[in-house]
Amino acid sequence: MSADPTLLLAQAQKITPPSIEYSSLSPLLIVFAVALIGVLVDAFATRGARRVIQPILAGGGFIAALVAVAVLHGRHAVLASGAVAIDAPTLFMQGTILVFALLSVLLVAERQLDSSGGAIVASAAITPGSKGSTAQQTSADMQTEAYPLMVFSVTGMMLFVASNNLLVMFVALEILSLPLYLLAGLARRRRLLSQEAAMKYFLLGAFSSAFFLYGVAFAYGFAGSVELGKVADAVGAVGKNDTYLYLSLALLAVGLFFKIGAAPFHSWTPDVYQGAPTPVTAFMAAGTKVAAFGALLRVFYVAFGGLRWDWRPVLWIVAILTMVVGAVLALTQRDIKRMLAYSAVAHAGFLLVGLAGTNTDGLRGSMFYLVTYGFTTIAAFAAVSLVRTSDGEASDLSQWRGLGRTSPLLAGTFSFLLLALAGIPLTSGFTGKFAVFQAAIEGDATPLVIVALVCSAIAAFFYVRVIVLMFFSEPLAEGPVVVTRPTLTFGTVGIGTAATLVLGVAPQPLLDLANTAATSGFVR
Amino acid sequence: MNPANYLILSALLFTIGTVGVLVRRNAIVVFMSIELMLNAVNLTLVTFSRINGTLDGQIMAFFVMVVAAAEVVIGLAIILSIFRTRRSASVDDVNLLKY
Amino acid sequence: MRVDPVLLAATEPGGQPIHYAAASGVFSLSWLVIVLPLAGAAVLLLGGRRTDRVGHIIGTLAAAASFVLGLVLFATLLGRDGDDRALSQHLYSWIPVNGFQVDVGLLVDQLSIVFVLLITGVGTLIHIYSIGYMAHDPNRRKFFAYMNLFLASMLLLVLGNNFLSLYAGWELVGLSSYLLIKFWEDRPAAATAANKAFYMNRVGDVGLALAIMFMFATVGSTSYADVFGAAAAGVIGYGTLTAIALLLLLGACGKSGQFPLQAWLPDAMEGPTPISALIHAATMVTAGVYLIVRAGPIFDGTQAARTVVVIIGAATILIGCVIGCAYDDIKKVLAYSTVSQIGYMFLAVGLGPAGYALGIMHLVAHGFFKAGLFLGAGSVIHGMDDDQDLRHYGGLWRYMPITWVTFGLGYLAIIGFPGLSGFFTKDRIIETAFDKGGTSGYLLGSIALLGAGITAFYMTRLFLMTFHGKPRWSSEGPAAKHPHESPVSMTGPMVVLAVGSVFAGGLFVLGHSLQDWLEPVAGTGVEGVHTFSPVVLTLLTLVVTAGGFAGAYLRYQMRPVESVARPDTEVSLVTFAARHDLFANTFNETVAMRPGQYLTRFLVWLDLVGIDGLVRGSAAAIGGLSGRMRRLQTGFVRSYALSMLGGAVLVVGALLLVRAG
Amino acid sequence: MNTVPWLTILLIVPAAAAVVVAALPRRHATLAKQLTLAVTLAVLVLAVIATFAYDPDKAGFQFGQSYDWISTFGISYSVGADGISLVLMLLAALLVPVVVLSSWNEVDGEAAGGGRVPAPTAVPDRGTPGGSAGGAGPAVDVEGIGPVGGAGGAGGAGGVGGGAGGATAVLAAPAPARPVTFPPVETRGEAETPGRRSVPAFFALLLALEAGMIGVFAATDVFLFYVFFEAMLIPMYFLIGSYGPVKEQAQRSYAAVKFLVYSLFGGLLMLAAVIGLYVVSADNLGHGTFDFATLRQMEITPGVQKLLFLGFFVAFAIKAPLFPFHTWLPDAGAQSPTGGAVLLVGVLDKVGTFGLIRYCIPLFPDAADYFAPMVLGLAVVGIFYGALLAIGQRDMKRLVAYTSLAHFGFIALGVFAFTSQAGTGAVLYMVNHGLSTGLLFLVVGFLVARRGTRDVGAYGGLAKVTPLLAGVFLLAGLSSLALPGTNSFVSEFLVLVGTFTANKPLAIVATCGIVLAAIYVLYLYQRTMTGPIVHPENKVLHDLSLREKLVVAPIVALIVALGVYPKPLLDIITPTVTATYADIGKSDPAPTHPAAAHPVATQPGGHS
Repeated sequence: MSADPTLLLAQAQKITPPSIEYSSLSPLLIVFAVALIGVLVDAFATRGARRVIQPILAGGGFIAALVAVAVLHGRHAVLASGAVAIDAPTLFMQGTILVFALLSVLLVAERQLDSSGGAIVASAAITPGSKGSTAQQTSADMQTEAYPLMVFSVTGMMLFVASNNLLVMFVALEILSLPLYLLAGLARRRRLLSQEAAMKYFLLGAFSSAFFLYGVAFAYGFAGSVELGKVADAVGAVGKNDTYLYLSLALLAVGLFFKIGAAPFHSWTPDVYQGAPTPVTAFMAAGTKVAAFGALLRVFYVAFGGLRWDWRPVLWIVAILTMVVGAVLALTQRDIKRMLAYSAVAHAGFLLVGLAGTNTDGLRGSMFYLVTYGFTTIAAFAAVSLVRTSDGEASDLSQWRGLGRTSPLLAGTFSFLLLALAGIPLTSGFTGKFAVFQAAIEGDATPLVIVALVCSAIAAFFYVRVIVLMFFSEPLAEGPVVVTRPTLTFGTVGIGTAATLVLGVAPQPLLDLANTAATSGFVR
Repeated sequence: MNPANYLILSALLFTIGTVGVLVRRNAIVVFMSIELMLNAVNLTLVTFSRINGTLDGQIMAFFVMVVAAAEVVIGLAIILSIFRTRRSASVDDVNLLKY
Repeated sequence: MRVDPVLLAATEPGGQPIHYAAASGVFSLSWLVIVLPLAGAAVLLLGGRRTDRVGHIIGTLAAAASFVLGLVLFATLLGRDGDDRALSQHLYSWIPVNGFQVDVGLLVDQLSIVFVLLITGVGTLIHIYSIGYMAHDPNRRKFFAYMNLFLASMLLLVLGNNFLSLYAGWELVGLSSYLLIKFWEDRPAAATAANKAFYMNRVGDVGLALAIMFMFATVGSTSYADVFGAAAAGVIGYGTLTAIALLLLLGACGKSGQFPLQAWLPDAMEGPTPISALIHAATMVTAGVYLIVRAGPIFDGTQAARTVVVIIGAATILIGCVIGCAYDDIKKVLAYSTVSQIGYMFLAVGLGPAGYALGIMHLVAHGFFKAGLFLGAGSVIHGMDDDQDLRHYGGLWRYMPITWVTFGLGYLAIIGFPGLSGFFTKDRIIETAFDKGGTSGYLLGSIALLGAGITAFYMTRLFLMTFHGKPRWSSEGPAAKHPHESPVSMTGPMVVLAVGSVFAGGLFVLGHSLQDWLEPVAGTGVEGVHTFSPVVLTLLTLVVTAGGFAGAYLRYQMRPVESVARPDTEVSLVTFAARHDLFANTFNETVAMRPGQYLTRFLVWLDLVGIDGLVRGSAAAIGGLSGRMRRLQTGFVRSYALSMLGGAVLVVGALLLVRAG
Repeated sequence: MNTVPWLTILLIVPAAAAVVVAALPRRHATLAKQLTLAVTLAVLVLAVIATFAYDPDKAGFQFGQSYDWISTFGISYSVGADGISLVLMLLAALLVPVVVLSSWNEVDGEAAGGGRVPAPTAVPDRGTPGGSAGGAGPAVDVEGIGPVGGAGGAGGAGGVGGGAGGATAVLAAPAPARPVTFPPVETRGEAETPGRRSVPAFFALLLALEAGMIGVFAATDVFLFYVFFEAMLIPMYFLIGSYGPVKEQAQRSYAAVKFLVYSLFGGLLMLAAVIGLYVVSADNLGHGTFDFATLRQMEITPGVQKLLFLGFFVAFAIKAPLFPFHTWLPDAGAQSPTGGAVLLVGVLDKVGTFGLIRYCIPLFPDAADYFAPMVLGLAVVGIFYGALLAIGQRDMKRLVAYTSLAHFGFIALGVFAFTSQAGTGAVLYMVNHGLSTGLLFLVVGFLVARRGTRDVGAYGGLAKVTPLLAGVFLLAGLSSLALPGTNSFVSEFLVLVGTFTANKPLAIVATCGIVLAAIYVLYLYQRTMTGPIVHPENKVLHDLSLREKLVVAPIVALIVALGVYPKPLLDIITPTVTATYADIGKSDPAPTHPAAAHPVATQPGGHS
């Protein structure tokens, strides 16, 4: 019944402490450290001080980590006794995540938009409706814990894409998710929606991670180990009960699909994107997608690469579902954040198309696409946060009528971003689409590409709708005001838009980067 | 006794947990169902570690417990704040965000 | 490439291409003949109101100048010996695309020079006439501009040395005719008539265009030299040749108002009377005859096509005559007489080389007397305050003597009064028709003969009702009329034309002058055996004509004429049919117009509801789907969880399925 | 070989100018206009010079330039001109300044003809996009319950009626084909104050459009072509959407969106084919490339060819447009500002037919051969379908748009008849159609500007009041019915005769189409210009202004000049077209019974 004690003893003596290559893990460690420091700062610094220190700290941490990533380039090794893999794709995605995190920090730190202090609630504890709740809408301070939470989450993301071990991956998943659950609930205005978003995100997230974990268990049961490499070897080997294998693959996939928001695991996306504070939404949309895709790629390519002919069909189904659901449902949205959420779903579908190519081109394409999409989507959400009415963001589409007449610059920029999302040439969106579709056709997934193109046509329709609304219809009598004071948000919008343009016109450098990353491939 | 049975048991537990998530209204209970699922997984891990004759599974179980604990903290915080706002912990009451 | 068997059938060695002498000396100026009136038109149109005062002068001078130049050319041609009277001038390369090389070039030969003289001559006269006739019209300048444009186009038509140039002129005269018919644009009737004319001409043009394409596909060129060379050499298959000929004929019918495309010509009388005289009597409508004569080498090669030509000619003679008897509108009667007279020409040219020259002769003679008649009618209408109804005339000879005389001469000419032009030309045609021999000869001959009789009848009717009998108008009362003679600028041309119509025929026929002149182009008919001796036939003709005259005289001179026509309900079926153009319009409307309108309406509906509906429908469908699908996003966490579970089951199931399969 | 990078210059100048003009503040409207006019004229001059520098008899592309752009995908910025693209660039360069001049006052609202602004149309404003139709305005913020996507009832009924309405409304918009009749009334007050429409933006869009048009013709890299092909849509889209008829907000955004979505749809199918082409090239040559010259040398298996061909063809058929992909054209044509319509139908749509002869045929010869019957069929159907529908229209701009459908039928016919005459004719037709239809749109635009309505019924008898305008109108019409002496005759006859040598029955049927052409043109003229003046307000219309004269003069001159002496253009076009067909092994069928001693290609006047 119980395990034989001698056996345990024998193993206990054999345990040797694993060697940790701290230098190679430096990006992770830096960010993690920053997170901890952030907690301390929150504990001891004064309110005013926090609001200044925290963003600088977080930003600095990200930059430092970014430097570290740059320094590490070309590293190609499995570290921490198989727990973490540092290779070109990892570094590429870690870098991407850090850049997006940096941009998001700017958004969170934004204070000029409102009479009050930015998008994050002053004190999440105060219940809406109780006295003082209205007061805190305009109070100058905020829940500065948001910064450490973000940093933690970034840590999780970076670990997520780097983890070479399913258990580590699970832990990373939780590290990246838990802070996000909280962040989703920190909106300064529309607390109810924010809290609801937080709860939905949390329950569903936990639910999905349970599936993921079950998958891990089956992998362990099948391969006797949760190291991706070992799993892969086991896949190669014969005579094992591969029901476990397929179960684990399926359940892991469920967890990951949930994170990237693929149909039918997307249902949380619109609600959470709409309810969460816009900076957080931007962060989620960009960062989480990269992280989840990084993990997805690693799991599918490294651990289950041997099964690609088995999971390809599934991938096809999910991809098609995702694209269709995203494109079609976005058509009838009337809340702009919700619409962008569905567009995010659609884009997840396009990314899966690239993955369906199951070749290095696919890897390259997906990574490139992630970067382009991230920049565009962050800029888009930032732009959304600039259009405000007396009660916060004017997120209802009908409030955007005639914006092109009243404030052409913003409307123009936003239209450009929408066109990029729609994949019009000379924007990064087009280059990205081209990259993934090329990979897919290269990998004999032409039918999938056709579906993808039809969906992009449908998708184009609802992006265009917004432009129609902004430019071709009469402005409202008392429409929303557009913040014109130059602010951090402007910086974000500017950088995102610039990136969108540059990556559309001269994508070669980034493509080279992605190319080298993809060709050097995953370490195992 | 054949360890496979433990797998079946854990599978049952996992299913029960899933069903619980689907049918129960009270957020706390839903959350507990999720915890049940996690623990079902723990059982699986342990069983496998027994089958494979390695300790990793058992160690993983500890990891899971820790993570679960963290989840509880976060989860309860969120649910509590909702409860304080709405005086209700029913997950069906929070559906402003839809369509 | 695909070659149709008929073509393959006849591939004898190619014949020698005809070679025209290159134009030199005065002939290198022949392009001026066209350019002068064209320049006139350009000046008047671009000059705008500035040229209002001098417009008519410029126009007339341009026409006259080109007439003079025409004379010079003619004289020079006379100077050259018989077989060297065809000069071709290459102006410039128009449409050069590899194998398809079309030049703009002129061909001055015996045939074209005759037309040049007719066109510019009659044209000039009518210009002069119009100075008076249009004196009070605010847009007189435009009128002259269009007339010049017409002259230029018509000259291009007859002078071009390849079929495409001819086609250009062909459509451009159509345009000028269109412009002039609807000259009084604010009259809906005029606008409609103009459109009708253009449409029906276009139908004919399709034929001509296709014929040209056929030529290119067959011979690889559209120039007279190559086409006729090939045709004469007989290298073109009979089928192809016939096809080309028939297509040409279609074009000719359209332009010359021959059956079945005659319906537009009477309506065209909505235009100012000088136009009816110049375009719809003397020149343009005879272009069809020119085309057939010009394309003689082609028609010679295909008996079938020629038969069709004669049939059409004969049919048209009768149609024209019958309807001519029924109308009370003076211009419409003349119009139908034009139709039938051109029928004679078609009949003649349909008879082959024997008839070509006759056709042209009758054409020229007809040009004189019909123009004269129209101008006379114009003068009458002018005097009667634009009243065109015969039944409102009567006894006018006393008030407008010159008109009476000139008109009378023209009238005698057309019915073939001995000694006058019509007498010579028409008799020869009837004679040749009989000479064709066989049943068909008799048939055609008797039709032509009958036509002569009816012509005499309705022309006499017209003449008597206009100038003789009791006046059916009053000089008092509200509708008071004060008939008066027209100014000299109008009577002058009438006199000249009258003289022409008296002597033209004689001049041509005496010693076959015109026939010999045309011989190199038209070829000559073998003097076959006469079915009747010419004398007998002439007498016969005279008898028939006299009969027609008598009939009309008894009916319209001895008995009073009602000033209002009897309503359709009381007249005989024939008259009824005749009054309704033998139902030609009814036919066109029911067969072409109505179905077209219905088809159009249907297509508009189809495009909107069908094709565009499909597009909008699919869009709406997607929207509806979206609207329905967003219902699934209920906002309840548990339903989300359910969908996730469903997804999980799907993925697991799919994978296990893959594994199993 | 001259080394002046003509095409790049032609590309950069308008593009740069577009940026500059766009940057101008609104109050500098006049400056914007003058600047635009100057630039476009400069471009025209450059284009003309380039044309003279072009050597027709040299094979292949000239003024070629090539730089790597995205080497990962073998994409390069490479431009070059051949006979076909050169004349089309010339056309574009010519029409743009004309359009600029014609739209001089259009945006400032003066165009509404002495303060005449069309009153709102009878059609309900169902087309307003954005789900405001759903009625979910800014919801009250009851303690944080902010505007919720489709909150409550709006979500309910709004699902289809409102939410979906939001989406579909744009496409389910009132079909403007129902005669848009609105009595012109003095409605300056309630009319959208013209200041709202930025003048610099308008002209910047025109310039951007010009750059796009030049680029799409100049590109010799398939990817670059595609980029311009799509990028061009955006300025046009804004031209229609924000500068269309002032009072028809619903229809114009409907038309704009329809135009964009249609084109995008086609474009995306083409993208699939473009990528496919790349992949095939990668398989065949080892390294993927988009270089046109390289690709056309490549052997592609027929099966693949067919697929790729279809991808390209559908895109071009939508663009051109050919029956039955045309339904966006009438709406776009009717709803765009006059200038926009001229460029849209005059040049933009030529990209479709240009693509057919430049890309579809040389790249996929077998497929072109295989599908030729289908295309020819569509073309002939289009000729009659377009003509009949044009006859049935009451909205003048829609009418003109439908006539273009018929003309595009002729062009497609010529392109796919595979004879050098037909092909050359087709290319020339593209230019001529740009001129004649452009002029028609301009004149119609003048009328609409005076009278404020596109409904034929509102006119009649104008020839008396505005003789000059009527004259120009008639000339434009005659050119569009291909009367000899006008430019279109040459091209149309070439197309027909070329088709005839290859396929008699088809040519015969097509030729019958010219009768219908006469009907739709003259019937329109009759309804608008002749007859008595029924509407008193027509009595006071003024004839062409000096500016308008300047606008039409060059086109009128060209219409006549090219009708009388088309040789210069033909000399440029013919070699390229001949080479294109020779490249895929098509040669002109020889005459069946050539006249003896008749040299096949006579030197001018050889047989006279």
